[in-house]
Amino acid sequence: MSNAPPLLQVKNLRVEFPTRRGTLVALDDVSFDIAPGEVLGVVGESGAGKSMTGAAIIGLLEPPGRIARGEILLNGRRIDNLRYEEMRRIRGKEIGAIFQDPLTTLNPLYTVGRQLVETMTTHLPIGPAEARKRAIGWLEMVGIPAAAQRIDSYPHEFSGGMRQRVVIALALCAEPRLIVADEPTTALDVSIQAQVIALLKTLAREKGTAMMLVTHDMGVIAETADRVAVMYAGRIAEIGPVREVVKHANHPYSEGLMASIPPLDRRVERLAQIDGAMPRLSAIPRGCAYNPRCPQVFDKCRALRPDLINAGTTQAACWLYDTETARD
Amino acid sequence: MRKLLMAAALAMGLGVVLGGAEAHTVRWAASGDPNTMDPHSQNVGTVTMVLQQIYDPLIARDQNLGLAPGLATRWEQQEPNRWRFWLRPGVKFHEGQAFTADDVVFTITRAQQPTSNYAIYVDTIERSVQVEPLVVDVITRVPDPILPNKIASILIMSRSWAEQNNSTRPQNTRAREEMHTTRNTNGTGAFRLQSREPDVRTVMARNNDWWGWQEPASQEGNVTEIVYRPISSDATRIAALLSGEVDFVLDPPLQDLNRLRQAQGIRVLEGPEVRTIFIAMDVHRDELQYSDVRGRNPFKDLRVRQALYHAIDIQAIHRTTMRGQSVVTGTLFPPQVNGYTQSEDVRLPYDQARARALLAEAGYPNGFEITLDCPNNRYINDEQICQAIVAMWARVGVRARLNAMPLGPFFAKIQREDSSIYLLGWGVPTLDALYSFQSLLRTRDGGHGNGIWNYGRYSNPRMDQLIEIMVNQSGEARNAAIREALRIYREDVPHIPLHHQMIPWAMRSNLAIPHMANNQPYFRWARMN
Amino acid sequence: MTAAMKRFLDSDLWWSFTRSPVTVLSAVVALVCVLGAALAPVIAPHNPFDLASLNLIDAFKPPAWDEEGVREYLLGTDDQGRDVLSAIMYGARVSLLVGLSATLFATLLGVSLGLLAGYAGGALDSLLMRICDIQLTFPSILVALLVDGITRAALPRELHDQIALFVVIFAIGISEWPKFARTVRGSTLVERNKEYVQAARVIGVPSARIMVSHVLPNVVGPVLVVATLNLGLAILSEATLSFLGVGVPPTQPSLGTLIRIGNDFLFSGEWWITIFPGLALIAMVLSVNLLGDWLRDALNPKLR
Amino acid sequence: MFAFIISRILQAVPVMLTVALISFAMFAYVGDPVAIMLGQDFTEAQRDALVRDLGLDQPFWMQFAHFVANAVQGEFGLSYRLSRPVADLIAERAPATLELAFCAAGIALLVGLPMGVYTGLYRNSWLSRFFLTFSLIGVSLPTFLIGILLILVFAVWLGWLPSFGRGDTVRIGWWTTGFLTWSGIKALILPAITLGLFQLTLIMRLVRAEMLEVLRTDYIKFARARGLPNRAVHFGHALKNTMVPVITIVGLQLGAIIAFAIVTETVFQWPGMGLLFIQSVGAADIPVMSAYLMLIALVFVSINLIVDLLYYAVDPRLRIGRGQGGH
Repeated sequence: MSNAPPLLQVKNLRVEFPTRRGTLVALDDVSFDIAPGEVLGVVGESGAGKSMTGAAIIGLLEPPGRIARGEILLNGRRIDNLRYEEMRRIRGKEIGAIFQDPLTTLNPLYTVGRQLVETMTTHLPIGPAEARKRAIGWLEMVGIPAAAQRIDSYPHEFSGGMRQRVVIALALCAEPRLIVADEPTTALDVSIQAQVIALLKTLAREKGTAMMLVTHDMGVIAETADRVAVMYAGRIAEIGPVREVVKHANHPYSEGLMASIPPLDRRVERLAQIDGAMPRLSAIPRGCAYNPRCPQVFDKCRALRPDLINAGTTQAACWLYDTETARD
Repeated sequence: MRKLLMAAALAMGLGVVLGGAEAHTVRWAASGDPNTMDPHSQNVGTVTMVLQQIYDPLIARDQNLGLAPGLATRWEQQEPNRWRFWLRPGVKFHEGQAFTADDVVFTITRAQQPTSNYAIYVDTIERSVQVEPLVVDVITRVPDPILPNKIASILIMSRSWAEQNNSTRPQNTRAREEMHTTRNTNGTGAFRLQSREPDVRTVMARNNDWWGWQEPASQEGNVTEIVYRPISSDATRIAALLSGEVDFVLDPPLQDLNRLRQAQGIRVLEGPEVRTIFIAMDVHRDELQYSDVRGRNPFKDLRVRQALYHAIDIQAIHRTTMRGQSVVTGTLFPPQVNGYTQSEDVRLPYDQARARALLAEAGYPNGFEITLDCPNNRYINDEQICQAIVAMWARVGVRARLNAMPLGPFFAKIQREDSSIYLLGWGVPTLDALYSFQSLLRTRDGGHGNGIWNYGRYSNPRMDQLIEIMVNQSGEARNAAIREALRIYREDVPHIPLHHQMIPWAMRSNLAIPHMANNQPYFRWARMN
Repeated sequence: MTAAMKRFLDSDLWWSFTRSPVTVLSAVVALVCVLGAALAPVIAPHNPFDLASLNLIDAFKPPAWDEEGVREYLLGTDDQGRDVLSAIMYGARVSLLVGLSATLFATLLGVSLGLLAGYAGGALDSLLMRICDIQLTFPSILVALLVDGITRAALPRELHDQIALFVVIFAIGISEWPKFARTVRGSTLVERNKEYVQAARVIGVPSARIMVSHVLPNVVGPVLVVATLNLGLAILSEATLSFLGVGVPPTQPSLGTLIRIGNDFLFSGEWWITIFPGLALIAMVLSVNLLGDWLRDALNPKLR
Repeated sequence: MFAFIISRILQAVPVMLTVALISFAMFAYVGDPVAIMLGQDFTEAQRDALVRDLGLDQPFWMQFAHFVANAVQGEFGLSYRLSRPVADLIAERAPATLELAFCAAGIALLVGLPMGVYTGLYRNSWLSRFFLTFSLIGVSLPTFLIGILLILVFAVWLGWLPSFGRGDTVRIGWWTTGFLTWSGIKALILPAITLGLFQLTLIMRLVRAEMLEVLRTDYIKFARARGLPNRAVHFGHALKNTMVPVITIVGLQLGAIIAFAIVTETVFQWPGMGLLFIQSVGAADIPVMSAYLMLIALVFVSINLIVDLLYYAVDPRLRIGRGQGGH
């Protein structure tokens, strides 16, 4: 980990959805940093708020969702309260995005070349001809064979994996410093997932691009990320270096989550499983959101909500690590 | 056709030069469109209202419907069975043919053809002969004192033109044939047909060579062009008049008259029409159709006919449905018609109790069911009249179903004798009683013109005798026959008479045209300011 | 029952309903229309079909608030002395009856054929959908006009008059079924591949039972939306046919017939004869359309 | 491309034949031409002769083939009502209907499309709400009522515009046009608005719905995430995708305009095919009715073909596989 000032800082982010039955809190008090060139993995069950965090960062929360509290800073500049037009200039140019399903992310009526060119001419001071030349370069770089010909093809003429490569090219082509990749491989065939992840990793490393990699696939995280944030019910349960979290998770939830990964090096009779299910946003219990499922729950967990606390090599939102908490 | 157009254009040009007059176009609208341009094919007002602008008869009508010289300058009954006509010299058809006695002979023959709808006007004629190029004798089978009245309805065609265009007999509209005369005309009249789009517009242009422009009545006439457009929707027709898109509406809806009278720049001319509205019944069949009565025909019973008559509150129809625009009547034709007898023009009074009593007496204490066939676009407020009558009958227990339809299907239905009771209106172009009696009340025996519109098949031997007298005799004998026939009509109730129509015409104030009781506008007498 | 009621009152549907004043208003208007029409024989001040009660003396009375108006005839009378308000209530009855029956007919036909096509698939599916395609290219009013015209020409006039109401219902219904078939087929295809249906199949539940008991409940929502939106259309189609004079028989005047008759009096100052039926028609169709719009949005949360 | 057109035309043939069959059935059986032509006085010999002349003694399929052969040449016989060849009647009136439909479609598209796009993009602005309310009233108002009210206001009260007919027309060959005279243009305004209004509101609602649908898609989100300007996202990506379904529906609506012209032409006494058709229905003029039916079917088939071609031009996904003979 470098000691350079962080590229992205998320501070006490809270995202709310006003509904008729009161306000749902989708993200609560989420804070983390991403350093330049760093890959931060974000894991958790669906509905934990992973994708929501990504959407908040690129400023494309679906209405009626809104940032209720907290700040997002890019290179020390606050971006969560920018006007639409200012934020638009940042999207693509400084923060690239990759979506889950390559089949639906590309506009079916435009050639991939046109989509690349328009992205580059929007953000970079280059003309269409130059953009087209670079577009071919990008396609080659993401591993599209015969890129010079394929540039004029329409998305439906590519396979799923190839399309995701195009999406990656689109996310990177204006050379952003940060990529928000929201489950980039989930919709792909298992056989292709690894290739795409490898490509992402290589390109990010080459270009020195930082990445926030949202996924529920621990294997991908373990392979790719420098650090990992585990999310549960709209909060960060634990955040720390990937190696530490995977091997010695501190938060009981992370622990459970890691235990559910099938280890590659040994056979196990039965994978561990966390009893119960993540609560709905409308019914988050008092205290620690995980308390009804937590095997190590105690009274304080039911009463008060823990913040992230230093727990050795990682930070965990768990009263177990509160120095003032006496365990009976 | 091209020749015709060129001739028309030339004539127009000439007209402008000679008359030095500016163009005066009358835009005229009515609800129906003529379905043919053949002068002898369809004897209906919508056709004649256009054709009489274009063609002339031997004897014309003056503004009071009196007889006036037309293509004949003089006529005389030289023998009981022979009328002589002296023809107007120097008359030319629109396409240039000179008018001669031969054209008259040809026309009369044509009007007698089976496909003619005008046979009733020429049914007494045995033959006609050319005496001199401009003198014609008409020989009748029986003495015919009213031949001039009838011949006044026959429009004269050119023999050579008809022969050239294979139109020597009238177009048979029943057989759906098309011939030259369906769309083309060649008359001697004040206007010539300039263009015609069926259902859309018919344009007629002034014929400056017309013989009649020098007549006193027409000297004021300054119309150079007539544009006729059918507008079937009442509301639209009136809207068009109010907004100045048309100058003349022949048949303004009654409900709009008050408003029209108050409107700026609009004039309403009111006058009686020689047309009587009545209800006719099937008095022939042994079992009535379209009814719940089995095994007998209630209309054969005089008491039932009287009951239906008594049940009608004609004053309410006059006041409300007709908005005062009708002349309530108890007889067959209006006072303008020769033979009208005031003392026979008496209605059975409106009396519901009497009606119920008569029905009970006839064996229908609970009434019965019938279907009243009614046109919905032929006479003034025809459907509304029928609706009102149906309601009135309902109050005495006769449950009538109203079957209102456009005039096409309506006439087809009654002409098939496929109606048990229907509403009809009858105009009298000859202005003589015979025309009504012979068409409506003579037994349908296949004789020329006998009962051709008697679709209820009324048959009364005494009536037939009287009609024979009207055909054959003149003077007091004839008048007495008419009087007796009218008495029978009143007493025997073959029809339930309702009223004579009034025909308001509506026009822009800058148009002056004499109102005609035959509901035919004569634009030769019209003046645009 | 109370539990079901409570659940309903607690549901999103009811909530979104109470949240929208326009929807509540249109529901009230629709309810008034339906009640007024359904109860016409009971609550209408007069019976416009009782010919014996009509009197020409009462004709052309303006609405009650006019100087010349009569209390007895709130919205005035027409040219035959019929009470306009009663005529509207009876007319709305016919309009609603035709609209509802036609929509019901279209729904039954469309849903059955849609289920069949979606579930059977194959040649039958292609055939039915091809028919849908062809028919959908023709506007429903034209199809209705044509069906009506053909039956009019084919049947003897008397017979046609007797069954004219059914002819109109049939003509409008037959012109609208493809929309239902399309909707249901789409939903059926989705449902068919779901596990529970596959499972039901595997354990040997007969196809027909699967369709009816498993697939049908899942297509109720979309069908309800299509049906509501179509109801407005069906009422309009009927009014248009009647206005053209080829709709319901004149003995059973619908709102469209009343407007056609009244149109002749529009320019002569007797505006109430056409304007009130016109307003009633608009109110009815507008409220149904608003309800349909609301229902569509409420059942399809994505749109919110 | 060529193969595609051919295949679509081949698909249209059965449709046309079906319609022809219905037309023929109407003509041959519903109308009973013999009874209508003979009138009331006829002999058996006359009747037989007419049956022979009309070819009614031939087998059904022969008659049908004959009918189709005539129809292809535009021969539909004589109108019962007007005693004129049906083809002439239709040819006289077609320009009026087509010009009216053209203007109505123009109004519906030029106004409806932008309104739909606007309300789709700015769902919550007051103008959108106004448009939506307006459109809802628009779809709930029957066409004939709109026409009547327009006549009342603009023709009768204000006296600005004519209430009926086509005004003066200019003849160009067999075509008559109202576009070249001032009165022709004035006469066109009210009917075109009446006819176009319903379609306008329909198109607007449709475009709005499609626009909303498209705006929710991933590729629009992704386009935003790439930082493309709103203009490019809305009018490039979103609008182009909206157009694909809109083209179909709009095509169908153009057909609907010709059908709804029947109502408008009745209200405005517009001398077009619709008025002819309604008058023919009233008079049971079967030859005109069956000819009109065939013509309308032809118009719809043509519109469908054009819609397919447009589709083909807009959506690249169709260009693969379609050439081999449909879906």
